[in-house]
Amino acid sequence: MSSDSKAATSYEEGLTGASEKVAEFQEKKTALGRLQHWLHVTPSAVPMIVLVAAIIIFGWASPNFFKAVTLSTILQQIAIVGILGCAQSLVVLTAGIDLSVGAIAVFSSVLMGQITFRYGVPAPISILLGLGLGTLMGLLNGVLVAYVKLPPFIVTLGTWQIILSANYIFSANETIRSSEISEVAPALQFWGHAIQPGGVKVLYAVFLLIALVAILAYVLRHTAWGRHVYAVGDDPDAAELSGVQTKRLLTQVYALAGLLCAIAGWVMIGRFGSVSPSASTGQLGNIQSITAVVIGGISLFGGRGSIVGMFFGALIVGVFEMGLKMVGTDPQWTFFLIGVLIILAVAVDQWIRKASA
Amino acid sequence: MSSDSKAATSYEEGLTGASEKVAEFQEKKTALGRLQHWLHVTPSAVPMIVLVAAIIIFGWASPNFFKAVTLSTILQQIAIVGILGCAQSLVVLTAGIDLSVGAIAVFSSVLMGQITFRYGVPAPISILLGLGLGTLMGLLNGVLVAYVKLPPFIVTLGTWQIILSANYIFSANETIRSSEISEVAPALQFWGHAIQPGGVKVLYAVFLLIALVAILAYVLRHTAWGRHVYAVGDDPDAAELSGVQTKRLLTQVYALAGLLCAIAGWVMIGRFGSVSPSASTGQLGNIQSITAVVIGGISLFGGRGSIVGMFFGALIVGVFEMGLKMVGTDPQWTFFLIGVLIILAVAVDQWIRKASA
Amino acid sequence: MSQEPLLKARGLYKRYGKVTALNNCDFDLMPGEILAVIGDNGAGKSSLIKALSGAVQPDEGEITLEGRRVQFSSPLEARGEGIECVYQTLAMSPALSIADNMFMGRELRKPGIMGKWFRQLDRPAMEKFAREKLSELGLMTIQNINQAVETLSGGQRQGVAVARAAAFGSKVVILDEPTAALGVKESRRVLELIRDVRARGIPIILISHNMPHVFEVADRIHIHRLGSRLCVIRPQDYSMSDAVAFMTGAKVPEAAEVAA
Amino acid sequence: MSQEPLLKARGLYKRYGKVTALNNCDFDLMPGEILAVIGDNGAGKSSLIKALSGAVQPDEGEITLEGRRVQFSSPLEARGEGIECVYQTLAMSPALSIADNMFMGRELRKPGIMGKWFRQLDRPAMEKFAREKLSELGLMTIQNINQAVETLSGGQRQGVAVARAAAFGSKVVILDEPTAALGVKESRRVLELIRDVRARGIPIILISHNMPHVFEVADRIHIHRLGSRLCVIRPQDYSMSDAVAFMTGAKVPEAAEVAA
Amino acid sequence: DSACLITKTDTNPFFVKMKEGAEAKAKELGVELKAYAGRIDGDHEGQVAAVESCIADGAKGILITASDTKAIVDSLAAAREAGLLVIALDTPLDPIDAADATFATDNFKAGELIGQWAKATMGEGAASAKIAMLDLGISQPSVDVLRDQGFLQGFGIDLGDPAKWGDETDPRIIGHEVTSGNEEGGLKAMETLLAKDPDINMVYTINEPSAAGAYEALKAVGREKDVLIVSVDGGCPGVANVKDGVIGATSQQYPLDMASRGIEAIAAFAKDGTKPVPTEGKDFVDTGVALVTDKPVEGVQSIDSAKGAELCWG
Ligand SMILES: Nc1ncnc2c1ncn2[C@@H]1O[C@H](COP(=O)(O)OP(=O)(O)OP(=O)(O)O)[C@@H](O)[C@H]1O
Ligand SMILES: Nc1ncnc2c1ncn2[C@@H]1O[C@H](COP(=O)(O)OP(=O)(O)OP(=O)(O)O)[C@@H](O)[C@H]1O
Ligand SMILES: [Mg+2]
Ligand SMILES: [Mg+2]
Repeated sequence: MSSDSKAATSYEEGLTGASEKVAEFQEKKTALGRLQHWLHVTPSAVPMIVLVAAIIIFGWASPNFFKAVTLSTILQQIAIVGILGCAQSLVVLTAGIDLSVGAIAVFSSVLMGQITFRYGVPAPISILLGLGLGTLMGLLNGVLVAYVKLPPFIVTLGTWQIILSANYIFSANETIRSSEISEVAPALQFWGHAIQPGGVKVLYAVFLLIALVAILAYVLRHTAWGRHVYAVGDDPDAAELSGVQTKRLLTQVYALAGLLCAIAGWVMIGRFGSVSPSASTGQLGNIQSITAVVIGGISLFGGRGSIVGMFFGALIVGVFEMGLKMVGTDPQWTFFLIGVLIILAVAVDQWIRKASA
Repeated sequence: MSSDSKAATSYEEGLTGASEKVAEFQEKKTALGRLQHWLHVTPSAVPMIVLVAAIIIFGWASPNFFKAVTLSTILQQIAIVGILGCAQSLVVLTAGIDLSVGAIAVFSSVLMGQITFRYGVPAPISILLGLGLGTLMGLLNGVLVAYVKLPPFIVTLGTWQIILSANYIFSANETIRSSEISEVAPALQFWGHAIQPGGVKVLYAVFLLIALVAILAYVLRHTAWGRHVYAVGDDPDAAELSGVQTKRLLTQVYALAGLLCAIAGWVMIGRFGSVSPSASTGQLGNIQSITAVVIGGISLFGGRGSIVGMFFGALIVGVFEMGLKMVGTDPQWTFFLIGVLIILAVAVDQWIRKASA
Repeated sequence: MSQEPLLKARGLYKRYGKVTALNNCDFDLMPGEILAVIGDNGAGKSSLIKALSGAVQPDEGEITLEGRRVQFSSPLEARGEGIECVYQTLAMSPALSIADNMFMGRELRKPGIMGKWFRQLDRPAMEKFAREKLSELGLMTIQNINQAVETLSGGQRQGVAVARAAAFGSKVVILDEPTAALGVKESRRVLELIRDVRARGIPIILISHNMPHVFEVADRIHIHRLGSRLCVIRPQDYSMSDAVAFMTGAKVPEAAEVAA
Repeated sequence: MSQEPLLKARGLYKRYGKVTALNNCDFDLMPGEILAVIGDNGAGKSSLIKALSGAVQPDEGEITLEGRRVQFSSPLEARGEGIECVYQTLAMSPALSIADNMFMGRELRKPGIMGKWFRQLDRPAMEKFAREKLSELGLMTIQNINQAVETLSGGQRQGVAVARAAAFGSKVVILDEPTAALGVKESRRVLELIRDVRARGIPIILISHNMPHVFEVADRIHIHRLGSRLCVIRPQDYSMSDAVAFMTGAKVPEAAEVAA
Repeated sequence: DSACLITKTDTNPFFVKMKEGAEAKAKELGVELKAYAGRIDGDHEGQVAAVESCIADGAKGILITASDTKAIVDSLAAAREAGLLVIALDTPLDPIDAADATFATDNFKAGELIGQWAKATMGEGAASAKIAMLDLGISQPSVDVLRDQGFLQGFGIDLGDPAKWGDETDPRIIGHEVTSGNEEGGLKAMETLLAKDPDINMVYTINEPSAAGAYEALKAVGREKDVLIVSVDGGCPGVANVKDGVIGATSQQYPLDMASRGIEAIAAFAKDGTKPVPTEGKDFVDTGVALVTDKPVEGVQSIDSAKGAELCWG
C-alpha cells in the first residue's frame, strides 16, 4: 500500500532541472574591506598592532627605549613567561586552564639543581630527569582532568599548591648559588648564554622561545593532533562523538604543558644563574601566562586563537612594563597602569574584531 | 490547486483517537535510589557530606577540635571568605569570574577608615561612602564585561591590579590602629562584636554571613532576577533571545558583587580591629573565594550550583585548615594537604553526582 | 492588495565575510495573514527573519512596522513591539526547567505581600500554565514539567519553544521551521495552533521545508532564492511542483506571477 | 525471516532520574536492509540509537553485533566496529571548517616526507573530497568550503553531517532525523544517498518523522512507543495512516502483525 | 607544654632557619612546637588565624614575626588575655609593649650600617652616586621600609616620610623597584633599572637573594666589577657571596638565636611564670646586628666574612 507515499511526494517532480551551480556572490573589493577581512581571519594581527603602537608610544616618550639593548632586555624578560604561555595556550585551547604552570617550572628547576648537587648526578642526566618529572606533574593534571573528569581550574588549583609546597619541602628552602653551578654543572645554565651580534646580547633562551612558538604554531595548524586540540576545546562532546579520543588528547596536552613548564624551569636556571625554590614564578607564573594568552586573543572558552597571538601578548606586557618603568613611573603606579593597559589592550582587540565582523 | 496538498497529508487521519495521556512510568522506590535522586536534585548536599566527614575525622584526630570554641573560631575565620564567596558565586553563576573581590574588600575597608580619620567624616557616613565606592568598583567591572564585552577574567585581572595599587597609593601604606578606631569610630568595628552564649564567642560577622547566604539563596531560587542570573550563565545568547536584559543583569550582578565585597571590607575592620591596606585578602581573596565556590559545587561554566553549596565549601576549607593546624602539621605540609583535599573533595562530589545521574 | 503591509522590508543586505546571506531582499507581511517563506537550505530565510526580529542588524536596507520605520538593536526591542519569534536554534537555557524557560523575562509573581515585597515567583501557576500549553500542543510524553530543558528530546524542546511563542505573541509571530523535529501528531497540532493564532488576528511568518503543510495553511508564499525574494505566490494559483521548481531554480517565475 | 540480525538488542532499559527513556526495548537490524524507526517525540528513539552506538550506556539489557555480544563504552569504539552515526545534535565543532569536521579523527596526511615525518595535513585533498560529497548531496549554497561550521545554516550543517556518515560508514549507518532541517531538494538527495549506501550492502537505520519518505525507502518499519518497540511492520502491508495510528496509540497492533 | 611559632612566610630561608632554631631548642627542652606561617609576605590574616588556632589549641606561648606590626596587636592582646606569653621575634610590634617581650634586631640600624659603609667606601664618589634601590614589595611591609630608609639615612640622603619609601627627591636615586626578595625579582628589577640608566654604580638590596639576582644582571652587561652591592640578612649563601665579592657588605642578623631564646623564655614562663627582661637601656632584647665585609672602612665597625661564616644561618 505504498502507493499513497508516491502521491505524497509527487510535488518533488518540480525538482527536475534544479540548478547545480555553487552559489556565488560578488565580493566587496575595497581596500578597507580587505583589511577588515584580513584582521578577521588573522587572529594574531590585532595583538601585533597593539604591540607596534605601544612600542612607538614608548619610543617617543622615553629616549632610551628605542635602543637595541632595551629591546633585547624586553625579549629576555619575557622568555620564561613566553614558554609558560606556550604551555598555557595549549591548555586554554582545550577550554582548560592551568594554574600550576609556574609551580611546575620552579619545582623542575629545583629538581634539576638538587639532583645534580645533592645526589651528584651529572647535569645532563639531571636535566632529563627534571624534564621527565615536570612532564609527570603535567600528566597528573591531565589524568585528573580527562579521566576523573574534574574541572581543570580546581585540579590545577590543587596541584599548584601541592607542587609548590612539595618544592619547598624537597628543597628545604635552599638556594644553589650561581658560582657553584657555573663551576660544577654549566649545562644547567645553558640557556643563559648569548650571542652578541653588533654588541647586542640576545640570549639563547629567546631563540628557544621563538622556536617553540614556531613549532607549536605548525603543529596546531597543520597536523591532525592540532586540529583535535581545537575540536576538543570547541565542543568536547561533539569531538568525542565525531571520533576524537578526547581523554587521551587531554592527557597529552597537559603532559606536554608540563614538559614545556619544565623547559621553562631549565631556562630559569640559565637566566637567573642560581636555583631558588622561592622564585616568584611559582606564585605569579600562572597569572602572567594567562595574561599573555588572553591579551594574545586566545579565548578562555577554548577552541579559538593562535599561539602566535600569545607571543605578541607576552611581548605587549613586557613592553608596557619596561616602557612604564623607563618613563619613570613608581612601582605602585606601574602596577596600576599595567592594570589599565591590560584592559585597554583587550578592549582595542575586541573593538577591531567587532568592526571587522 | 491545493488539492494535492490534501492528498499529501491524508495519512494524518491515522491520528484520530490518539492517546491523550501524559506518559508515566513506575519509579524505582529503593532507598538507595531515593538517596541518589535526592543527592542529584540537591546540589549542596554533597559538600555538606564532605564537610561532616571532615569534621568527624578531625574530631577524632585532635582532642581539642571538638570544642565549641574551636568550631566558633572556624566560623569566624571563614566569615570574610564566605562573604567574598557570596559575591564570587553570583559572578560565577553568570559564567564570569571576579579576580578583584579581595582588592575591592581591602580598598573599601581602607576607604572607610581613611575617610573617617583623614577627613574627619563621621563613621556611619564613611561606611556608607565605603559601601557606595565598593559598589562603584563592581559596577566598573560590570560595565566593562556587559557593555564593552570584554572577558570577565581579563577585566577583573586588570581591575584587581588597579584597585590594589590605588589602595596602596591612597592609603600611603598607613595602618590605622585598633585602639584609635575603638575610641573614635566604634561603628567601623561593629561586626567584630560577639554574643557569648555559654561562654562561646560568636561574632556578629558570622550571623551576617549566614543572613547573606540565606537572602541570596532566596533571591536566586525564588525571584525572576535570580532565574535570569542562571539563564545568563547557562547560555547568554539564548537568554538574550528569550527576553532577558542580559547587559543590565550582568552590570547589576557585578555591582552587587562589589557591594558584597565592600561589606566584607567593613567586616574585616571588625574582625582584625585595625585597617590595613596590605591585608593579604587583597592578594589571596580571589583564589580563596573561588576555591570555596568550586568546592561548593558551582560550575565555573555558569548556570549551575547553589550559594548554600558555596557556604559549605568555605566551611570545608576552614575545617581543613584548622584541623590540620591542630594536629600539628607544618605549614608547607598544610598547604600540600589542602591542595590534595581540594582535589579529593571535588572528586568525591563528581563521583556521587555520576553515580546518581 | 490595497492594504498596507504590517511589516515591510526593502533592500536588505547582510554579509558575513565572504558570504552574502541577504542580497537586496524585500519582504511584506500583510495584517492577519499566514505568510510562508520557503527556499533552499542556506537561501537566507533565517537571516531574513533574524533581521526582522532584531537578532541581527542588516548592513543596509530599511524595515517598517505599521508604517513606522524601526531599527531593532536587540530581540528584546522587537518583543517590546509584540514580535515574538521561535528561532531555529530555539533560544532556551538548557539547565533551567520548562516552566522557567517559558516565562523567561515575564515571570509571574505570587499574589499578595510575598509577590509584591519579596518578589517571590508563583511557581505553581507557571507550571500549570506551561503544562496546559504543552497539552494543547499534544506533547504528552513530557513526564515532568520541572525537567531541565537539556533533558528533553529534540522534538519536545521544539514543542516548548513553539508553545511559548504562540502563548505570548501579540503583533507578529515568527516561526522558523517549527515542525522540523516534530512528530506527525505534534506537527499537526502546530498547524492547528497557527490557525488559532491567526484567528486571534495575529499574522504569522512560517518558515518550513514541508510543502504539503505550507500549501495547506499559507495565505501567501514568499519564495526565497540566493539571498533575496524571488517571488510571492498564492497557493491556490500554483502547484507544489511549481513552487519547488521556483525555489530550486528549475523554473523562473514570470514577473507578472508575483503576487503583490 | 530466517537470517540472523546483524545488530540486535534485547531488554534495554535507560532511566534518567524520574524519566524512563527506554523501557525493556528490543531491536533487530537485518543485513542489508533499510530499517526505519518511527515514534512520537520523546518516545525514546534517540535514546535507543545512542545506546546502540555507544553514546550512552544502557542500564540493563544486551546488544549483539554479528552474533557477538558487544558493550561500547564510547562512540569511538562503535566507530571502530564500523557503526557510523549522525546524531540529532549533529556532533560538529562549530569553530572548525567543514573539511576539518568531515575528517575529524581520520585526517589525510600529505604524501612523502611532509606527511610522514612532519605529519602535515593534506588540506587540498580533504577540501576536494568534502566539496565532492557536498555536491553529491546537492548542497550548492555552501559558498566557501573553509567556512566555520557555526556559520552554516541549519540545513547546511545537517547536510555536512549526513555526507560524513555516508562517506565513512562501513558496517551500519545510523541516521537520526537526517532530513529534519533539509529542504525539498536536499531531502531527496539524502533519500537517494540512503539507497546508494544500501546498494553497497550496508544496512541503515533511519529515524524520521516524514511518513512519505519512510514508506518510500524503508524495508521494515520499527514502531517505537513509550520507550519500547511496539511492533515492526512492512510498508507494503500497512498504510501510512495505520502506522501513524500505531505510534500515537490510536490503534493497537495485533500480536500477529509484528513482522519478525 | 606547647608553643607556637608564627613567621611571615615559611619560604624565606630567614624564617626557615628561625624555625629550625626553635625546633632544636624545643626538642631539647621537651616543648611541643607548632609552626605557622603566612601564605605570602604581608599575609596578616593568615597570622591572625594562626594566633586564634594557638589559643584554641591551648598553647603556652607564641613567638611571632608580625607581618603587620600595628594590626596584629588586637589578636595578640586576646592571646595574652587567654594566658599565653607573647614574644615578638625579629620585628618589634607597634607599640612595642603589645608583646611580653621582644627578641629583635633593629632593621633600621641594619640598613644604616650598610648605608654608612657604602658612603665611606665610595668616598668622593658618594656625592655623585647613582643608586638603585631594590625593595621587597609594593605593599611596603615594615622591614622593607626600615631597611630601605635606614640605608638612605646611613648614606646621607634625605628620607622624606620615613614611614614609606619612594618619596625621596634626591636625584642620586635612579629608582625603586620591587623584587619579592628573591633572585628572579632582583634580576628583573636590576635589568629594568639598568635600561633606565646604564651608569648605576651603587645597589641597595632588601636581602641577599635579590642581591644575587642583581649581580647576575650586572654580570650580563659586564659591570659586576664596578658596581657596589649592599644587602641585609647574613645568611650563609649571602656571606659566601661577600667572600666572593658579589656583595660588598651585608648586615648580619641572628634568627636562630632569636628563636631559641624565645623558646627558652616560653619554657621558663610555663614553669614558673617568669617573663624575660629587656636589654639594658632598650625596650627589647637586642639579639644584635653585625656588618659583614672584607673591605672594612674607617668609623664603621665590622667583621670579616670568615667570622660572618661562623655566625651565619642557613
Ligand atoms: N554568522 C554567520 N557567519 C557567516 N555566514 C553565515 C552566518 N550565518 C549565516 N551564514 C550564511 O548565510 C547563508 C544564509 O543562512 P541562513 O541561516 O539564513 O539560511 P536558511 O535559508 O535559513 O537555511 P536553512 O533552511 O538551512 O535554515 C548561509 O550560506 C550561511 O552559511
Ligand atoms: N539526558 C537526559 N536526562 C533526562 N531525561 C532525558 C535525557 N535524554 C533524554 N531524556 C528523556 O528521555 C525521553 C526519550 O528521549 P529521546 O531523545 O530518546 O526521544 P526521541 O524519541 O528521540 O524524540 P524526538 O523524536 O523528539 O527526537 C524523553 O522524555 C526525554 O525527555
Ligand atoms: Mg534557517
Ligand atoms: Mg530524538
